[in-house]
Amino acid sequence: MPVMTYAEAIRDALSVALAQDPSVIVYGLGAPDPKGVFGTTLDLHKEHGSRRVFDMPTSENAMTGIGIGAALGGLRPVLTHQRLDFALLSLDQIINNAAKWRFMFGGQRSVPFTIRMILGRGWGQGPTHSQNLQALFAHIPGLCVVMPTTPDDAKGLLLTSIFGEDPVIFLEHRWLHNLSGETPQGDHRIPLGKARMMRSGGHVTVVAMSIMSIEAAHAVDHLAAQGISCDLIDLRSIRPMDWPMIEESVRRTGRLLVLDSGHETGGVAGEIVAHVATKCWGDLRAAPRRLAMPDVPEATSPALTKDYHVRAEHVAEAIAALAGREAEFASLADARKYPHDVPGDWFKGPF
Amino acid sequence: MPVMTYAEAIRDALSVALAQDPSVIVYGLGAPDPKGVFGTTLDLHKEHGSRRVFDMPTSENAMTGIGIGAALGGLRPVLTHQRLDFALLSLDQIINNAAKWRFMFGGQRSVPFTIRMILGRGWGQGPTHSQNLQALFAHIPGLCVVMPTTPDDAKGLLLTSIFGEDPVIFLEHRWLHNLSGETPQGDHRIPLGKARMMRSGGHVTVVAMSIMSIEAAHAVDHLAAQGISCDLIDLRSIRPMDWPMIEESVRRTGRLLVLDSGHETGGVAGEIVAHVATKCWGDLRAAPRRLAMPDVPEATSPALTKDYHVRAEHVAEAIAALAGREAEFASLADARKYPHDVPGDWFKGPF
Amino acid sequence: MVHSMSPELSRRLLRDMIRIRAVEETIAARYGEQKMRCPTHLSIGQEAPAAAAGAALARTDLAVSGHRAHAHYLGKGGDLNAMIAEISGKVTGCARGRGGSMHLIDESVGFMGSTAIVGGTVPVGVGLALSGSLLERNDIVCIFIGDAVMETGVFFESANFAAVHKLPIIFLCENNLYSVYSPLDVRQPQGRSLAGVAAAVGLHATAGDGNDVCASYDLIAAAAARARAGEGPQFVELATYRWREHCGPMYDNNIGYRSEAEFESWKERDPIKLFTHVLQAGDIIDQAWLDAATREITQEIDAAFAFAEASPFPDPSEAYADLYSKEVMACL
Amino acid sequence: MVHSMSPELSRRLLRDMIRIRAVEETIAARYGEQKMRCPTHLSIGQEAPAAAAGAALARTDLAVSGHRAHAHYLGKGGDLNAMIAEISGKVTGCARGRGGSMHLIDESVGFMGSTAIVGGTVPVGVGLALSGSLLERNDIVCIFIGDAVMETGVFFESANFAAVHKLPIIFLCENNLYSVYSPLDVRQPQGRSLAGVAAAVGLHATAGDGNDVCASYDLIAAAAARARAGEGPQFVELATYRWREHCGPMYDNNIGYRSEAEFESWKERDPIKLFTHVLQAGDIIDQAWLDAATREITQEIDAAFAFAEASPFPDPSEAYADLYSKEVMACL
Ligand SMILES: Cc1ncc(C[n+]2csc(CCOP(=O)(O)OP(=O)(O)O)c2C)c(N)n1
Ligand SMILES: Cc1ncc(C[n+]2csc(CCOP(=O)(O)OP(=O)(O)O)c2C)c(N)n1
Ligand SMILES: [Mg+2]
Ligand SMILES: [Mg+2]
Repeated sequence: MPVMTYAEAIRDALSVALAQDPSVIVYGLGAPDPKGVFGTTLDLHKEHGSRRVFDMPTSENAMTGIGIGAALGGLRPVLTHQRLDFALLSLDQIINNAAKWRFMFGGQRSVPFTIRMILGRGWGQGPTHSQNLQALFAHIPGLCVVMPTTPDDAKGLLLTSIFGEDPVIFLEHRWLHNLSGETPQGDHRIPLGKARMMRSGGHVTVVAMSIMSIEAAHAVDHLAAQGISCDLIDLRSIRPMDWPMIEESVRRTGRLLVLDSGHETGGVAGEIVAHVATKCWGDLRAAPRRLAMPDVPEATSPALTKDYHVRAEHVAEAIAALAGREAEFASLADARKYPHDVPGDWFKGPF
Repeated sequence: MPVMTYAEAIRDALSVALAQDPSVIVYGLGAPDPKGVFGTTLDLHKEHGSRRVFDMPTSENAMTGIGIGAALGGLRPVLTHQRLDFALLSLDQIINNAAKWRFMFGGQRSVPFTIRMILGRGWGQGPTHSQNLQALFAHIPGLCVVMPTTPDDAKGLLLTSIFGEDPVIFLEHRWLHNLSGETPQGDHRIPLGKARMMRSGGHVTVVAMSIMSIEAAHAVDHLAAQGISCDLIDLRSIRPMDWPMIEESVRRTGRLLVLDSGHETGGVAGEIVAHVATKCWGDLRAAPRRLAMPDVPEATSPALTKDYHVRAEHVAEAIAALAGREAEFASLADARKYPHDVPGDWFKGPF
Repeated sequence: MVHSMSPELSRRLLRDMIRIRAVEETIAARYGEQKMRCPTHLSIGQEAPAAAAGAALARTDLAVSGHRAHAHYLGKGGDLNAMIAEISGKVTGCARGRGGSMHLIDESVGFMGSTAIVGGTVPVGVGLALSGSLLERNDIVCIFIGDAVMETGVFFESANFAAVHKLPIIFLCENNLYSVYSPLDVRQPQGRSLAGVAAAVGLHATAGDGNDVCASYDLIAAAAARARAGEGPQFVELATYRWREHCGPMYDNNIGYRSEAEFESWKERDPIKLFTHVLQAGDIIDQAWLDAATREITQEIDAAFAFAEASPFPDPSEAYADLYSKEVMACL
Repeated sequence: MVHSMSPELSRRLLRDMIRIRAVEETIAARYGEQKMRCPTHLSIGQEAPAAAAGAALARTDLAVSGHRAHAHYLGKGGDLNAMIAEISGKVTGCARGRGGSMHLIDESVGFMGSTAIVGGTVPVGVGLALSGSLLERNDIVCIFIGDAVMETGVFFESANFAAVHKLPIIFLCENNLYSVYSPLDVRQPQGRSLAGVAAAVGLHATAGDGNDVCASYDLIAAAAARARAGEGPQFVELATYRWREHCGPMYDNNIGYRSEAEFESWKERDPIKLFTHVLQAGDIIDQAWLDAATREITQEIDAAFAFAEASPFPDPSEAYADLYSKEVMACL
């Protein structure tokens, strides 16, 4: 299997989709520009033509409605936003039209529309370039919300989103774009609504998504060496949610830790805790826990993002506490080679 | 104390604020028109002048940003939307500017801006005139979210919102507009972040807001006669939330039922369940429960809204189950004199 | 009113206007029965643009609209039974009762949907046109809008994109001077013409008398021809007037947002009365034709209400159906 | 270039442009040190509109801007130390380090804030003008926008409201032909002028050469006078060009979205070089003046960077402060 970065896997999925089905179109600010949205759309217009891969005006709400209309007219549009924050301009079209069209017109036509949004973090992205507002979309009946962690999943879930019949909010974390992994070639699909068991173990169920699954994997592996073993569930899709996998795991472990890259209050982690608390009450052996970002915007100064994010050491600490075990976790922080506000040395700014 | 309807109490608060402080302005689609937003702004322009009480173009996003700028410039604007659904056009300005301005500019200036949104229900309001999306706003750091239930609270919380320093999303349920109650005259204020204990009792803690508090009160009173007694907490403000009152009650009762007028998944009720499950684990004696609207838009046909909403009988059933007691609750449904899709005989449509 | 239209087309336009009026009057008359339980915006007084557009567009052309869409739906050929059933909340409604008056659809005649958020279908119409252009269909898209849509950001964004991509669209604006109870001058700069703004944005814009069905037809037909010929997006402003209250069945001149004199002056220029006179004067119709048309229409409307009445309500399970594709529904 | 400006004003404009350029060049030179860790959009090549606006506006007038705001902030008189400290993430920054390059503010000189969402401050500026008008202040508001803002719905909505209420505003549009790497013609209809659209919407619109600081000044000053005289909102389009990459310190002509020839032709028309020649030819400045100005500016900039360097980072608790008023913070 070829090794690709997450960004390459996205681009590969788009390229496969464009090649396979003439009804697929890809557009967004800068989609055909020389940077190609962090490489994810690079040169696609050269391969598939400028009518199908095109730039757009800074008109997020209309361009979303145009995608809806295009989907109703027989296309399978993919719209890209360089940041989720910009897509807040389009919540009217997403919530009032895309999410409801199929339902409110009696089910006669669906809206196969994929909206990619990139989630920013660190390196001075600041209050309006770093919002992880998956909870907003996950609350809306009629939307699917996808948050892949690995290149393989990014590709497989994007192709499923594009060729499915539903509006999908596809959330890519900027810090994952350079992550490499084996990724199947060709038309590779992963169903929505199925989580992935990233690690298996009996002491604690850890549920995470996107960048938080990476932090969790570090923590879980680190604790495994100390005899604490966890189920690590990488959600992949937030709506629909793989409740069966979560419930089954909690039934075995009796202990739940949920991680979230968004704000704590009203976030996705809270929904999972609530669901488990109401549905698996009898199985829980300890208070469920969540670790999410604080209830405050991410500030710009690196001094202010240092303790803002949940990192592997915090996850390990919480797991150990849930398991009621002593463990060492400080070394997880020490092991990081890069400044806290970048994902690696490949990231030099500006955004 | 004079008796007012909820709509009159809102109007009274606006009138008091306008009279008291020349920096208060009131605007919105139809604010000075002959219907005056269901009476809530009726003739205020005649009393306080057309420069301070004015209509606006159908430009929800800009009119929100204009309110922000006006607030930064020294005014205390109050903007009204006849439905929350229309305000989805303005989430960019609400989330990216209003919620963050104070924080992201180092705390030097706040945005004293009150945005009223009316929540629709029933009588064919349908998918885009009935959304109770309080969860969207409640997830955003920097916003306050207020959902008063009684005329007294509506007035007191509105005046506090207007004269406070923060952006407030003030959510009025359309079905409450005709509710009457004693309401203090003059500059009556109720602090944000303080819930109200509507009923007291030892078996179950019921947490509700807005129209759901009314349903809950019917249920709680009905069960009280059967020997099941509840704490009924009317939240009043959703953000900040009165966690101390909720925690204290759960500590006594050990049993929690949360009601929500919004969709279940990712809703405010889930946040409360999650908070209690994580923070009051040791006090809970049964699985916490929530009753919220289904995860589907409200359809238009009356045949499709019949079982859609959570009503007093459902609340009573859930309380009895939580308390582990037999109880009669079917008569609650039978006692309702009006068709299920109207709040009372005062409501004859069209919206 | 000089009149160079074929007799067939003339009669069609008049008949369509009479039919739309009669449907709306019947809804108004029966609204008090409280069986049509949803916000309902009537088009009485504004029949000409809808009838003209319906005739000027091909059946395969597409249309979208907003909250006041009964006339547009009927003009385009939408099924009357399905509309009355929809407003009545029945499962035989065009949206199975989920949408009501503000959500009409009849894809079989290209009426692709109307929704309740002002401006909400404008970009949807542009996207339909984009799909037509990429998939090489020959249809054009008519986007029905009111004067208030000219205040929404999404109109400007959509029009701009349509102009950049030279899409085959008609933005058909019925300027009835009001948005709910708000006159134009509290919403838009005085003296600014809607067509003028549209032209500056990059649309080919014309304006005319929306109570003159011939003039309306000519403007729309010319715009349609230009759009079809690849000349890019068009804008047609038609001045007209709503007779009854903004939402609901009553008259509301008494509440004071507009004058009785203004209302009367527009009622004088009743599009149906005007065109009836023209056609009678030109011997294109006679009283017998009018009587027959009225009789047929009345029967059709009675049948539609009977159909709605006889139709079942949707099963309660319909409240939860069709939210997602069956693949995703299976995961819930 | 005919030049009828006072020597003082001329020197101020030139000096302000040189200063803005020098600040930006220093940021570019030191960006690689990775101490300014935030997205940073430089204004090199676009100094004239900012300097001209700063001079044409009164200190008590207000301004808001977007992502590319360094020049506007400095032109308006914003504190340089606080700006460099802000970009460096220090607590002495104008937003205490919370905002970075894209969030500048100096209320003491009427610079009320710049933000990172394209078009995001446009309605905020209109609201400031509304407050000024209701509270009977005499200030006018300058809203700095780029060409891409003319694609956002919120611009049209805001301009419409400003026109209805005849608010004292200047929409100052720097048309630098690009939005990131996207040329105008993929975003807006070919041949459509920005000022033309603005005029149709209801703004009093003029356009000119944004690399000619005198012309820019004259247009802005005239617009300011009209706005102050109650003639309503103004729009000034100034053609100019960004020299370096959209975001960050480098040149990027090599990546292919614009031609080297285009770049060179604009660089030829360097606003600073052009105006320096004019002032030297008119004996308004000489080499000694230039040397002194450069020296002073260099010292000031060095001091600003030293100030930023010496300033502490905000305390970690600052990450959570100031979200709400203290009343609400007490409830959390
Ligand atoms: C975004 C939004 N804002 C407000 C409303 C409330 N509203 C319903 S109809 C209407 C008036 C629209 O006026 P116009 O477009 O001129 O159409 P008309 O009713 O005159 O036919 C308004 C403001 C809405 N439905 N959507
Ligand atoms: C709503 C929104 N969409 C997209 C972006 C990404 N973005 C940042 S700057 C920019 C270009 C703006 O172009 P223009 O207004 O012409 O200003 P310039 O950069 O040329 O000075 C874009 C699209 C954004 N910040 N906000
Ligand atoms: Mg109108
Ligand atoms: Mg530009």
